[in-house]
Amino acid sequence: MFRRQEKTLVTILILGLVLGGTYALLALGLTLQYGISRIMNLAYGELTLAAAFVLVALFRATGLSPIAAIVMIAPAGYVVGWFLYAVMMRPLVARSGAGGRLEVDSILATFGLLFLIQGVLLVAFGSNFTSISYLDRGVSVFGVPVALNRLIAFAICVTAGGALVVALARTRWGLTLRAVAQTPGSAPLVGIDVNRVARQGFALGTALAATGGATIAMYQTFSANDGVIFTMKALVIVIMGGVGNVAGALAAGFALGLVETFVATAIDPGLTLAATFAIFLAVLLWRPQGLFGRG
Amino acid sequence: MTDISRRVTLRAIAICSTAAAALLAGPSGAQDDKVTIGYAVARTGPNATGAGITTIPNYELWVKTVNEAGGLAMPDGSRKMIEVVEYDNRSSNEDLVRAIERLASQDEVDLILPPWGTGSNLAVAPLFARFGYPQLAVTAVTDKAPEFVKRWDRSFWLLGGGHDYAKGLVDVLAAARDAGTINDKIAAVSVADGFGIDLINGARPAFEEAGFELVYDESYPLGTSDFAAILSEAQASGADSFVAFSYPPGSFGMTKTAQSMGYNPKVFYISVGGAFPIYPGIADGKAEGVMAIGGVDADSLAVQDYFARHTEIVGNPPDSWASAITYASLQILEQAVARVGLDHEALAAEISTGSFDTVVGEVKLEDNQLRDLWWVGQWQGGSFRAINPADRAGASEPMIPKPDW
Amino acid sequence: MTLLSIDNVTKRFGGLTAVDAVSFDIAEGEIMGLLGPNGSGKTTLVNLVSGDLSADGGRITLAGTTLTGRRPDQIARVGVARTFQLVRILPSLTLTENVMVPAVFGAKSHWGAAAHEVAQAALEQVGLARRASSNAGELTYIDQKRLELARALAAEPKLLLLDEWLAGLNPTELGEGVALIRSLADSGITILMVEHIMEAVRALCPRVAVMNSGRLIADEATEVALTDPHVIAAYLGEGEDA
Amino acid sequence: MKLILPVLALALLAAAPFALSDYGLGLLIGAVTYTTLASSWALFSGHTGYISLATVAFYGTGAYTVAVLNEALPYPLVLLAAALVGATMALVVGLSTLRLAGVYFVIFTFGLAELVRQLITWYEVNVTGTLGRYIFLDVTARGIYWQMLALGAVTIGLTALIHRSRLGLALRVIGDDEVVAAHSGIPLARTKLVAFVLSATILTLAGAIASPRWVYVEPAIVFNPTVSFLTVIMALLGGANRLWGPALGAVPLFLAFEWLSVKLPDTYPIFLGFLFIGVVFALPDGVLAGIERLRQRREGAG
Repeated sequence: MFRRQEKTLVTILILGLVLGGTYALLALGLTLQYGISRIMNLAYGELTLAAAFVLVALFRATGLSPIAAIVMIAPAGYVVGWFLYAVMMRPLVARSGAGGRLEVDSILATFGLLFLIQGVLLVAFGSNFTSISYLDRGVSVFGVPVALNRLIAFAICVTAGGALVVALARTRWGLTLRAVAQTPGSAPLVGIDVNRVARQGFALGTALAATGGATIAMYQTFSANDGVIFTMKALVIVIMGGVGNVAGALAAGFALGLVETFVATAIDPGLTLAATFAIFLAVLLWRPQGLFGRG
Repeated sequence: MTDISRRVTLRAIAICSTAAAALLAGPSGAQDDKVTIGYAVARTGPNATGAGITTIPNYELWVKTVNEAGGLAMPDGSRKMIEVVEYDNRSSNEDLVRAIERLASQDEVDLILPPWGTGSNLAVAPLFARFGYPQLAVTAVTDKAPEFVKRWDRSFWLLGGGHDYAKGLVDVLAAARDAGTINDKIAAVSVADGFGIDLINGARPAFEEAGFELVYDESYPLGTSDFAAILSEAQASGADSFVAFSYPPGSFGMTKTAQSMGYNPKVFYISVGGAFPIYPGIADGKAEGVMAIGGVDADSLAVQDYFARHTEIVGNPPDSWASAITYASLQILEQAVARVGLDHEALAAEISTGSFDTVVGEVKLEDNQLRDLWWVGQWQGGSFRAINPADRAGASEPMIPKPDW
Repeated sequence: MTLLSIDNVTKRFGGLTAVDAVSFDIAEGEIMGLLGPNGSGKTTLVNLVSGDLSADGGRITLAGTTLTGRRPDQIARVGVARTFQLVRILPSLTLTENVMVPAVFGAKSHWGAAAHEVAQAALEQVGLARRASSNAGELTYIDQKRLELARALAAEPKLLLLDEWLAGLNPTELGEGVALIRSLADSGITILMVEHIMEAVRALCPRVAVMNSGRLIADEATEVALTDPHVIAAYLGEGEDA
Repeated sequence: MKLILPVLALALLAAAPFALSDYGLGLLIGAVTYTTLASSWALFSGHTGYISLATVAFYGTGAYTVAVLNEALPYPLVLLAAALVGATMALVVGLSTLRLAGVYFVIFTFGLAELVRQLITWYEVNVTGTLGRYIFLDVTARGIYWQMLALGAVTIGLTALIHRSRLGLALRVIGDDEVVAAHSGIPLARTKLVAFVLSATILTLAGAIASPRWVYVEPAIVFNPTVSFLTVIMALLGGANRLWGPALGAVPLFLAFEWLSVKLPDTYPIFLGFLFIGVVFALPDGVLAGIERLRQRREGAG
């Protein structure tokens, strides 16, 4: 096991970070939706998948470069999220009041949405595995061969995630979002329109889901039944990073990528998912506020 | 409980039972000029992908072909049109079992076609046996087929067992090793479910017996989407042969990952999915030399004709492993019906003992199993051709080493 | 005879010491006020007594039984009942059920008719008996406060902790509230009340403890405390901190 | 008087297989299974409001226990073993997790089901070297139905008892406000644990009873997360905090599923999605509460 130790370490680092990039991007959107809009979105993975299918359809029909497609898909995701919130989530939020009601309602409603989107995807695209070949060639990073499309996906994640972290930390808009995320009850006292911010948060989350889905479509094979896997991974990371904590989601995403790669390489690929869940459960028990949360 | 809520409950119960009664009164029974054939396949859920590629298109293609010819031929020379009753089993065995009960006891269909997948076929086997229907299980790879035949004497197992495929692969690799083309090291991964475990359990002793060394041998969970770490380990292991007992998402993922990291083993073998028509597209047109489970005699006119009709009617070519066998199983059924009619007992006896002319050639079952199968195939010149058993008519020569991606 | 003894109790939140080595005793049957500016640690101290928070140091005993280190439900069964600064009722339960809860799970473990009787008596004591079968979620604010008090009473406690129970009442209600608390004190319950309304404190409590920044700065007769320069300074200083 | 109706209904249901086709029986088994699942889920979650998605972790464990032991032990002992395994697992899980609240508990339980599945898979692959297991038991569909019916009846009876007991009151208080519950003398951990273990034991038994119908068992088959989701939806649809609520959600929803998948095999997930969303919007507290509200309004108007 240790004969190639040094090389293995570098491999784990590089592959883990690249994998973690996608995870982080996926988790960012979910953490925004739950943190700011208080919606536990179980249909998140389906939204991700929908974007992936749209990218493939565009690529096949028009030959549009996936990177150009992402530039179009992300704002489209924002619009979809905006409408979803306005039409579906807002009435639930409005009637929920302060109790735990919204959690239950949002879980149920988005579970319905999960079926709905999955059904539409199945009718529209069938249940076959889908993938495209785009920049499939390898590039050597410190001696470790990595697919170019993954590196691009990684770059998109770092750019989108980094920009979001900076925007949340530095801008007035970000301050508003964070205020709502931390104390939704008292935000109106300082003149914040919580409904508008929640809608923005949800729309932004959907835009990130769409971006994540589109980047996944660049390098991974997927089918219309895979949504729940994405939701689950994103959930795990969100909890690990601390709900509503953007930087935490980024960090936890990378951490999970590293852990999975490490377990798969050094221990046993059969335990990769088990390790993910074990860590996740341990974090929940030990620090329910997340590894990077306060308190 | 308050008085109001009791009344409410009673009324709700009444409404529900009315609804249930309405639901139970299903379609009327079969008519004489028609043959009703039912199946419960996965339209949704995890099994939908496999069923959608291998099972459903062949059922539809066959029904269409038979009906266009005027219907299913009967022993008396008459023809009856096929009427299909189809349910979605939602990839759940509980739903599947109920759907089969419905087909048998409610719809009283004349024949039932099996679902996709090993687990599904086993789940319905007791029901087929209890209702007396012959079960022509195709998409079920199991080493226990002889046992099952004893248990359910009207069950037929047409796709062989894990050990068969594993041994076939070892044969191919041993021949190449003996010729000095590859070294005696093998890197193997297997998906952690019944199928993957069956194959790796069959392969381990066979590899050892043939003098190979398994330098990398790990299983990965169903649902794994990232193979970079696994392939990077396999690449570093020094083995000339990479063997994956995998399912489609994994087979595809490993192919793409191997391509992008420039992993070029002399033998690149994957399992389910490798013979799918979409595989060359997944491999970005570089499927040449990839080995996978199954295969067809690509030069056979019957197979070529079947591929052409499948492509024309379904819209895409069939997969080159279980699709042709699935279609052949339907032809077996069709010919058996033409000889003995729809009586289940006679039908089962005929399927068990008769010989049939199908797209995969002349077929005669041994002990209710199809043993005349292709174990290993390889992409050569744009088609997926069978390479093992090498001594069987129609086998192509293996191409080793595989050209670089 | 001493009922509640708070001995050198300390509670820290991160770097902040919310309660800093506080000690005082309350005698059986006494009604005592706990004063101090906002954030001085009063509610934290009440939470330490009721077991909502666990102390980092010191010891709290009730009639010789150590409370520190015990869970809230254990402390409740020893005979401590409380109200909350932000009123907490059980909205989906009826008034009777709300009040029955401590009777059922408290020290005496009443059940069935006995529990109903205790609940009914407590509801009568606070003037809510007429509405016993309506849902607690439908009550007005003042009635919710009454309900909360009735629930505390139904525990038949030795010690009652009132955390700003009189806050938010109008003058008429305040008069009723003061009378209600006095009647409780007369019935022999020992009461520790956190209160900001000086009028009520003067009327009810012969003795007060005053806290500031987590420390106990006075423990004396109410009239003395309210003219104590330390106490006045603490209250005046509040404007700068808040 | 109160007992006559349920007992009569139970007798009628028990006699139903003699009058029904195999498919009719299959439908009954499905309806009764989901009624049992939803009712036992509600036993813990209905009043406390802890939404557990671990249903399938227990249900699947029950099935797996049968698969492992069905050739080694006589059937009643297999069931007993399944109940013990379920109870032990619930005890361990409950002890470590019941202090999590809200969405954390939801996600934890979801993750738990996956963890159990992965660990069993890994164990079978690496230790026993087989993954699929066979259940060849001489249990007929009728046998399964009667067992499940009995379990369902016990569950509902137990729920009725609990509703009237201290435990039931304690659970309701916990659902409303845990702080008040604790300060009223309710031992939170023990109360929740008792209800959780009871609920999980029934869920495990349900899986054990249902499993012979599947013949072949592997983790991907028995740990199907849809079961967890459906159970929650059914219980909430009917009204999780009422005795007959889960049954009233489970039966129509199960039949609706069946009907939709027959009539609209391609598009049924879409309709199902609409159905769920519709339920959440139109019947926020479940069908029973919805009907009562409607009745009150009509009586108020008339």
